[in-house]
Parts: sequence; C-alpha cells; structure tokens
Amino acid sequence: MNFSVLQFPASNCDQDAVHAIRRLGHHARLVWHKDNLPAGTDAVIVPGGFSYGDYLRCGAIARFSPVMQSVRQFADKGGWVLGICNGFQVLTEAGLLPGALVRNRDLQFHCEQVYLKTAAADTPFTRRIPADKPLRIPIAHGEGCYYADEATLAELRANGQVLWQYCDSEGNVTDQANPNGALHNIAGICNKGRNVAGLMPHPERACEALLGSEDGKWIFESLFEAGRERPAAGTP
Amino acid sequence: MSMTEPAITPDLVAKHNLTPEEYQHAVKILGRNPTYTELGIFSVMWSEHCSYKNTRPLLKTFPTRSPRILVGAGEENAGIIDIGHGLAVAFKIESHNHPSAVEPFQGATTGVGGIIRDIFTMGARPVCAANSLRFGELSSAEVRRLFSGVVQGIAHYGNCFGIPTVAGEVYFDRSYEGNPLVNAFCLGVLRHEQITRGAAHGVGNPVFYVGPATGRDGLAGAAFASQDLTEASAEQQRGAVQVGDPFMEKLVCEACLELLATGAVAGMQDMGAAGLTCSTCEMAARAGTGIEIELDKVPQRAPGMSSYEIMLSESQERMLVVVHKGREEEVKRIFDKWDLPWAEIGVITDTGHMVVRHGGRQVVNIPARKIADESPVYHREAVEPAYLQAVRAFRLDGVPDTVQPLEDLKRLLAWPSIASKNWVYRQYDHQVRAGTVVLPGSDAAVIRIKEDCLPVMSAELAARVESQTAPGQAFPEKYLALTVDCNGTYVYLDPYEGGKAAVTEACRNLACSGAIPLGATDNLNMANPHKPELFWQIRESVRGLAEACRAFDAPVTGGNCSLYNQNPNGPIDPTPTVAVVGLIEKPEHITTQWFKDEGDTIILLGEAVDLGDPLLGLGGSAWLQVVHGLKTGAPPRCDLEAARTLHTTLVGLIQSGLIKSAHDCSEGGLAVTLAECTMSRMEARGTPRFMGATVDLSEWPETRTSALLFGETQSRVVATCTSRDGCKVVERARLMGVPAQIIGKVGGERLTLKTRGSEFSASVDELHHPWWNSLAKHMNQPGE
Amino acid sequence: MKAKIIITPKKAVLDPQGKTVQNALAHMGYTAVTGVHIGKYVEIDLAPGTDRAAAEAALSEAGRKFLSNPVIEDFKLELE
Amino acid sequence: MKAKIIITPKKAVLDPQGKTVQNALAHMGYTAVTGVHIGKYVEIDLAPGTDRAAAEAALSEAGRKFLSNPVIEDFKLELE
Ligand SMILES: Nc1ncnc2c1ncn2[C@@H]1O[C@H](COP(=O)(O)OP(=O)(O)O)[C@@H](O)[C@H]1O
Ligand SMILES: [Mg+2]
Repeated sequence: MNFSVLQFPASNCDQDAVHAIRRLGHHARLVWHKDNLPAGTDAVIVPGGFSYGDYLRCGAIARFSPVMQSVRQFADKGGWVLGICNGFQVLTEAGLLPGALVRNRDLQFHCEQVYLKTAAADTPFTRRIPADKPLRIPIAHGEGCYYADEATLAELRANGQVLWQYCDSEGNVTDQANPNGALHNIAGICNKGRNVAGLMPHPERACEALLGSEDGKWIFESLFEAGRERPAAGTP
Repeated sequence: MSMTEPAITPDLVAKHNLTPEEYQHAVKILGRNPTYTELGIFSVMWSEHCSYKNTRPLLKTFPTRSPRILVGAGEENAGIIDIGHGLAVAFKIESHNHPSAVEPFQGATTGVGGIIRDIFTMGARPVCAANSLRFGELSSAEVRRLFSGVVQGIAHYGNCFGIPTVAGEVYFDRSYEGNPLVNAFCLGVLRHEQITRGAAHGVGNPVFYVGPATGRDGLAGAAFASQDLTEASAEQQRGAVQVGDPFMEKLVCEACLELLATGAVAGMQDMGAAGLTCSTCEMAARAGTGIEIELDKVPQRAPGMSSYEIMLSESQERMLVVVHKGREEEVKRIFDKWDLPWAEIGVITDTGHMVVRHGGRQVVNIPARKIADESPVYHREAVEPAYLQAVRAFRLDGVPDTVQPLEDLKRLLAWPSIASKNWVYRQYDHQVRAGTVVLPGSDAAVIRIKEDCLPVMSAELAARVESQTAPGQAFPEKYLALTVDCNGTYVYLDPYEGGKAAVTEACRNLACSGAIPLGATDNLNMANPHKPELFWQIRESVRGLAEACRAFDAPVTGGNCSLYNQNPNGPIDPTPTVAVVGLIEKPEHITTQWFKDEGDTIILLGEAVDLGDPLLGLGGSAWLQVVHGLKTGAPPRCDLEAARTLHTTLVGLIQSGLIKSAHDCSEGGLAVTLAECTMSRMEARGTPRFMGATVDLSEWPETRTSALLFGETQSRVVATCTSRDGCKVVERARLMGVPAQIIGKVGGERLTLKTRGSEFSASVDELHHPWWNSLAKHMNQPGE
Repeated sequence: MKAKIIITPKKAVLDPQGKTVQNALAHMGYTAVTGVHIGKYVEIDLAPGTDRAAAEAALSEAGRKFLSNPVIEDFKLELE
Repeated sequence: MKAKIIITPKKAVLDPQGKTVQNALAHMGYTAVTGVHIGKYVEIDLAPGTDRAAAEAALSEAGRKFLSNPVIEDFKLELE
C-alpha cells in the first residue's frame, strides 16, 4: 500500500510515520506542503509535530497549505486520511473532522503512555484491533483536549464516530485516565464517511517492541487490511 | 543608523568590562584607538564567555584525546566522536544561567536553541537533548516561578523543534536562589564525511546570512554572562530579552542540512553569543583568512540600528554560511524552498582582517586571528576557602543515629532533589523521532540511532555508502546511553572529591545501563574567579573532573564555563555539571534500574559502608541535610580505581546476559536506591508497576544504621539476576575484585529492610506516593 | 491604519487559563473578581492608503476563517 | 463592572507568532498587511458595587506583577 505522509514546515513526526509504515512492510513517501498528493496514493497520513510552530492555533496555518486542497479532494472521493496529534488538529481546523482541540485542562504539555479503548471496530482504522484490548500508546501534546458542542457530540455518538477513548489498563473509561480533559475521554474520531480519522496519541511510536509497545501497529494493520480489500478509491 | 558615536573614555572602557591593560593590548593589536564598534567587539570577544580567559589554563588539563575522537575539544563548535561503521556523534552542553534568571521561559528556550545550533553547525542532525537544572528551595514562590518557567521554556523549544529531551537532573538548594542554573545538552549524529567546519575558507567566496532579521536582542549578552549577577545588572541589561523561535530553528536546521548535502558550503557557523561578531571573527581566524561584510545588507528588524548594535546583537536562530563561489543559486533555491530570510552580506578575503562597512564607511578593521587567539589569559590566585576547615573537622558524634528509618526514608523520597522528576520530564516530548528506548526515569536514557537520524547525504556520499553496503544488509543501528550528573553539595564540601564524584556517578549510571563511555562534556557553573577562595573551588573541581575523565577513558570533547554565578547572599555551590555519552554494544544489553521478576536475587556490588571514612558516607549526605538540617562534613571518598573495576565488571556481567536490573546508589543511599528499584517502573499514566523486595543487611558488622541505610558511600550498585545465577554473579564480581553480596530477594508488594539494629516494612505504594507526587505537590501550592 | 481583533473563547468552552488566573487573583486578595476570560489580541498594521471598507471586509473574512476558530471562539474586529 | 486588559509583546522584542501569522496572511493574499502583533486579552468580571478606583489600582498591580511579564510585555488596562 502507498502512503503519502505530509510534510509541513515543522512537522516533526513525519519521519516516524514513514519509519513505522516501512517497517511494517508498506510504502511511504513524504509530500511537501507546497505540492499535490502524488498519483497512486492509497492513504494519507497527516503527521504530528508543530506545523508553523503551532502559532496562532495548532494546525490553523497548515490547513491553508496547497497540499491540503488536494487532501480534501482525496477525502471527498473516499480516500483514507489519518491525522495523528498535530495532524488531528490540522484536520479539525480544516473542517474534515468535527470539533476542536484545546489546551490541556492542567495547561501543561503531557508526554506519557496512555491506554486507549477502541469504541468502534467498523472502520478502516480500527477493524484489526483485537476486541477488548486496551492499546498502550504514547501521547505528547499540550493542546489535545477534544471539544465539540452538545449537538456535535450527540451526532458523533449516534453515528459511532468516536473511535478511541482514554481508559485505564482494564479498559475502564475514567476521569483519572483522561490526560487532558477531553470531553467523553475522546482520543480519536472519524468523519461520517468513516474514511477520515484523527487521534491525539502517536501509534507510530508504538510499533516496535524495542520502544516499549507494539500496540500502535493495529491501527496501521487495519488500514493495510482495508487496502487489500479495496483498491484505492481516492487516487486523484 | 546613529552617526554620533560616543568617545572612548576610560569609563566607557570599564563599562565594557575591559581592564586598562586589556584595552592597551587592543590598541596595540590595532595600532590605533578602536572605534566604538570595535570596542564593543573586543569587549565581547574577550569576555569570559567567548575567550575563557580565566579558565583556559585549567581547561588544558582535561584529557581530550582518544582513538575515537574525530574533532577535539576547542577546535570547533562541538567535538565529534566515532561510533563505528562510519558514523559519529557530536554533543555538547552549554549554560544559559543569567538569561534564565532574568526571564526564565525565554532564557531556557534560547539556551536550548543555542545548543541545538552548535550541533547542526557541525553538520550533524540533532537527535536528542538533555538538561541540568538548579534552583533555590521550592518553598519560595519566586523559585517556583523560575522553575516552572524554565521547564516550560525547555519543553516549548524542544517539543516544537522535534527533539526528544531524554535525560537530565534537577537539584534544589538555597545557594541557587535568585541564580538558577540552566544547562542544556544536545547530541547529533552524522557520517564522518559530513563533518562541517566553522572556517571561512576560500578567498572570494561569498558569505551568506540566513535566519530572522537582526534586532536589538540581548545586546552584549556574552558580556552580561561574564559579570556578577546583581539585581542592578538584571535591570540594566541593555537591549531586549532574546526570544526563542523553535519553528524558525527547525526550518534553519533542515535547510542547512539540505544545503550541506549539495557540497556548496565551504564553512558554516551559528551566530551564538556575540552574534555576527563572534561568528565572523572565529571563522576567519580558523581559516587564517579575512572576511569583509556590509551591514547595510544584514536583514534588520528595527529601524536605525547602529553598527555597534548590529554587530553585537544576539538575535536567535541565525547562521553564517560561506559558500563556494559560483554555487550561490543552490543556496538561494534551498533557503527559498524553506521560506527562510537570507542575504548575501560579504566575502572572504586574503587580508586576515575582519572588515565591516556600514553606510558607506568602514567601521571595523581588526586582524581576526589576533583578536580570536590573542585574548588575555589569567592565572588567577587560588586560596583554600576558610569554611573547609570546619567541614573537615565535622564528626558524627553529636548526630543521633536514625530512630525511625521508615519515616526518614519517606522524607528523603519526598525531598525535591531526590523525588521523581516526572513533573519535569512529562512536559518534555521524550519520544519524538521514535528512537527513545529507555525513557527518563532510569539511570541513563538510551536512544537508538537509526538511518533517518542522519543528515541528508550528498549524491556522491550516498553512492559511496551504497557501494560499501552488501545487498540486503541492514543499517548498523547504534544504541547510545547518556546521563547528566553533579552533586553540587559534594563539590562545595570538597571540590576535588566532588569533581571526581560527578564524573564517576555519570559513568556508573552508564554502566548500570550497559554502556561504555565514549566521551564527556562539562559545564563549569562557578562563582567569581577574581576571588581566590572561589577560584580555588574551580581549580580543584577541574582537577577532580580531569582525573576521573582520564580514569574512565572519557575524553572531554568540549563544554562551557559560566562564571560569576551568585545571588545576593553569596556564591552558588560550585557545580561542574558533567554529561557523559556511552555506547551499548547490542540491544539485548540495554538494562534498566527497576526490579523485573518475582524471585530474582538482589546483589549489592561494592562495599556497603566505607569503614575507612570517619563519616561512614554520611558527610554531605541527603540524610544529614533532610533529617538534621546539616550541610557539612567531608563527602564520601571517590576511589577511581575501585569505580573503574566496578563499572567494567558490571558491564561484563551485563554483556554475559546475567543481569536483569542495575541501579546505582547515589543521594539517599541504599534505602532510597532499593525503594526506587521497587517502584520506578512506569507502565502508563496512573499505572506504575511495583515489585517488592525483602532485603537483609544484618550480616554487616556493627555500624550506624543510618550509614547502612542512608550513607552515600561511593561505587555501589544494586543489581538483580535470576536466583539460579546469584552465586555465579557474586563469584565473578569478587574474582574481578568487586565486593559483592547477595542481600535479598525480589517479590511481594512490600519493601522489607532489615539491619542488625532495625527493621521496617512498607507497602511499595506507600513509598511511591510521596516520591512520585512530591514535585507536583510543591508546584501546586497557591500564591505566596 | 490599524485593525484590532479580539478573540475570546466561547462561553461553553472550558477556559482553564482563565480559571487559573481567577484563582490566583483570589489568592492574592482580589476578592471582587467574579470571572476571568482569556483570549487573544491581534493587532494588524495596514499599508497607508488602504481602503477602509475593503480592509474591513477582508479582515472580517480573515478573522472568521483564519484568525479565530468558530467552533471554540468568537471574534470582534475594530478598525482605527 | 468589567475590566479589560490587553497584553502585547514589547515593540523591541521578537514576536515570532505575529511574524508567522503575517507571512501566512501574505500567502493568503492579504497584501495590505504590513505588520502583525499578537498578544493576550484578559476580561475580568467584577462584583457589582466594586469601587472603581480600588479596582483600578488593584488590577493595575495585578496586570503589572502577574498578568503580564514586564520584561517582554506591555499591558493596558481599561475599566468599563
Ligand atoms: N530536567 C530533567 N529533564 C529530563 N529528565 C530528567 C530531568 N531531571 C531528572 N530526569 C530524569 O529522572 C531520572 C532520575 O534522575 P536523577 O535522580 O538525577 O537520577 P540519578 O541520581 O540516577 O542521576 C533520570 O532518568 C533523569 O534523566
Ligand atoms: Mg542513578
């Protein structure tokens, strides 16, 4: 499968995403923010980092990059797009995902391992995740507190768009397990079409036993499996 | 630009921190009186910060050679060490103490930014950072403001730049009140062929400026760092506080590494302390060439800047690049790709002079090599400080032994200097770049060097590497361990022993992780060198550092001196911080400090108590400070030979696959070490993994319980192995000459500790709570 | 000409920063404070001779589309 | 009663955020923009009946000592 990993000025988890995907046996290439998505793209990763320094608001400037126009077209045609951390922020700013990510409730940056409960298995991002297995994956963000108004939250839940929630090691969704104050412990969501997803934790940092966890690979494996079943729909 | 420049008077010279003799020497070098701008240039170039005029004779005593050294100390912006397979590392530590006292957040950000630039200036890709911090006591609201500002500043810069901050240390002591220490370390990776020099080679080559426009930032910062810090100096500091822009730095770094791969670069240097002045002078001096620049071409942020201001500005994130003539287009293409401001500002000449023009006039004309190399050198007077007599005379007679060992242990665990630093490192992204194998929280951090850690290669180099690589051969991944250490209390109480102990502890931390030292970088945070008693502290601690670096084969590749650290109540404790980087042969040798499995055997390597020490390891100990309010007594002796034997033996045992965990004994002694072994493994947020233990020390000859539990006798490690291997490990250690003893067994949910005179047992949870949450608790205190 | 844009968090959105400042003020004895809201202030310098109406239209758009995020923020534009 | 405090980076101090937003606006075609400065906006609700002069004095002090960082920022207080 061919992944395009976007590269904004000061993206800094772009190489990590490429590394993880290649290690898992698939193709990944970096796409400069001034370019368009290359032909043959099967899925897009909007990686973590501090695009444009996260000045003004996280992801606010990146969403105006030329490459985001082509990502929007790609997503409109059903192409798979996964935003990680800053990438999630970019996707919400761009309106490809609902809601927003605001300052962590304790106003501090948090870099730590968390557990994630997978709340919806019927998406190309979650289908391979073993049932009832809390994923142990690191977070590293200062503005990861998910917010959406009541109506949006109700819709997210009605449509099963909440994909991951912060939980404890047993899979219980508790306030204690919530690192940033996200509403309903939301760590990641998808759009209505179920082809665009974003999450604050970093699965690409949890794909090797050497780094302490391999749980992140299930998210990529899900995409690989989806890719095997369906040739890329969104190729521009 | 302002046309009227002040006349050079003795008063003005003094304001520039130049002595009359230094000024006369400057006049001799020039053959005339300096212009105002030239006076400014001499002032910063001959400040301690840039010239090391008070410390150079001492720095010469450091060991700086080993077969692995590719670029040695003092040659360039950072030293470089070979790590095999054509790969190398560049690393260095640097202080930003005074700026952090004035503005903690920005002082820390610009400290981190500066050291990252020093590393990519060498052509290396920065891959990890560390820091060493000192503050006053957390009961003061002002100290808390400084502490949280500094930590946030480090986090902001490193996180945004995308470098994992993987290790560090923090101590709290009254001597640092008002004068915090902020030392930042950075390590980068490159291939041997990618080493870049900060030399202005090639007469006729154009000189490029890249990075944000120059403003009146941190004017004379280098000179400022070379004065006693007083309230007045903080207020008076001319110019604006420097603000760090990590976003800009990331772009500058990527663009420079990309540019280096084109082969268009003849030399490159960051504009650090003393900005344009230092970079132009040093580059010309290194190459033996001259350099001519035109200030009207320098991008400027503020209107009407004078030549003095432009030359001395310390605006951040700027680089000076000398380009091979004819290759200018490539430079422009790459800087434009990254949307970076740049300008061609000058040319390399054969005059040996640094010439600066502004507004059609020549404002500077100085022989570059002379100002860079003929800076004054002082052999300062050293006199042993009087306080040391009382320190050496101190005996334990008046100090009662511990009566409540468990209570004492809990107080020690909650003492901010010993307590877990998770409140700090949780704010740093320590995993970006997907290479951190051992996260902060064990003795040393371990990172994996993989292919994408390297800078972009030129086509030619890529082809060469490819031709030397067998088909299908994987990239030779490397594992590096690093740690930063210094117990300032020991150094205060005995600078020589304390200096040795700092290096020894760092090397012991590496050994516990399975690593062999490659080299060291040090930051001498010291007080005023003009005071003989304070200079004696500097001299003696350097003697200790140098001896220890020799003993462990850890050559010093560079470092930094920060003098004049003091607060209104007196000088800081002398704090020669040491960062040591080591190599771990194979991933299976990577070892962490926490106990692993039920039933494992616990072994103490090293002597439980140094019976030859009249203070039994309690001099300068955390226990004396916390329980008795005493900061005195000769610190534990540091026997380098014994330490070396311990380290090589431990690494040998690890390499044979016998050791499951290893943790060094430092502040708080054996009891704190054991407690940390049972509770320091963190699985995830709110999910520590406890592993209790039962330890019996009652075999030991009659001695103070406090010495056995909390004494800080040097060269000790608590290690575990399977119960099957216990005797083998003890035998092999003894055979190598390392005292070794089985002291207990891993298991259960409690830590039970028995000595001849005492016994206690506590649930690991009960110990973990005060240790883990202490800093957060202090920091959440409201208001005053 | 100068434009000033004030961006404030929507009332429904958690404003931990405002809350922290409020608590700190209370601790310092500023007891009359009943609420604190923290937002952003953006000052924009415009080239001399810029048309006022055009600037107003352009900056309202920038304020809505870019400088603020309507999911969480309100904004107010002033030209002077 | 309400107090409004505007905190802006000092003119001589680098404002990387403002500069980055300015560049972004230029890229988006807002060509008339010649400078952008980004600061903070703090709105403080005061209990009804609060004495104006006392509030002014108290909040000036808070603004100087606590809400702004006088080393790098200026602040302006308005009571309404
Ligand atoms: N300022 C800091 N930044 C990052 N990590 C830190 C910092 N301070 C302490 N740590 C980490 O916390 C752990 C314990 O530190 P310390 O008590 O100094 O260990 P030791 O006594 O073994 O040197 C180490 O892993 C260290 O790297
Ligand atoms: Mg240690």
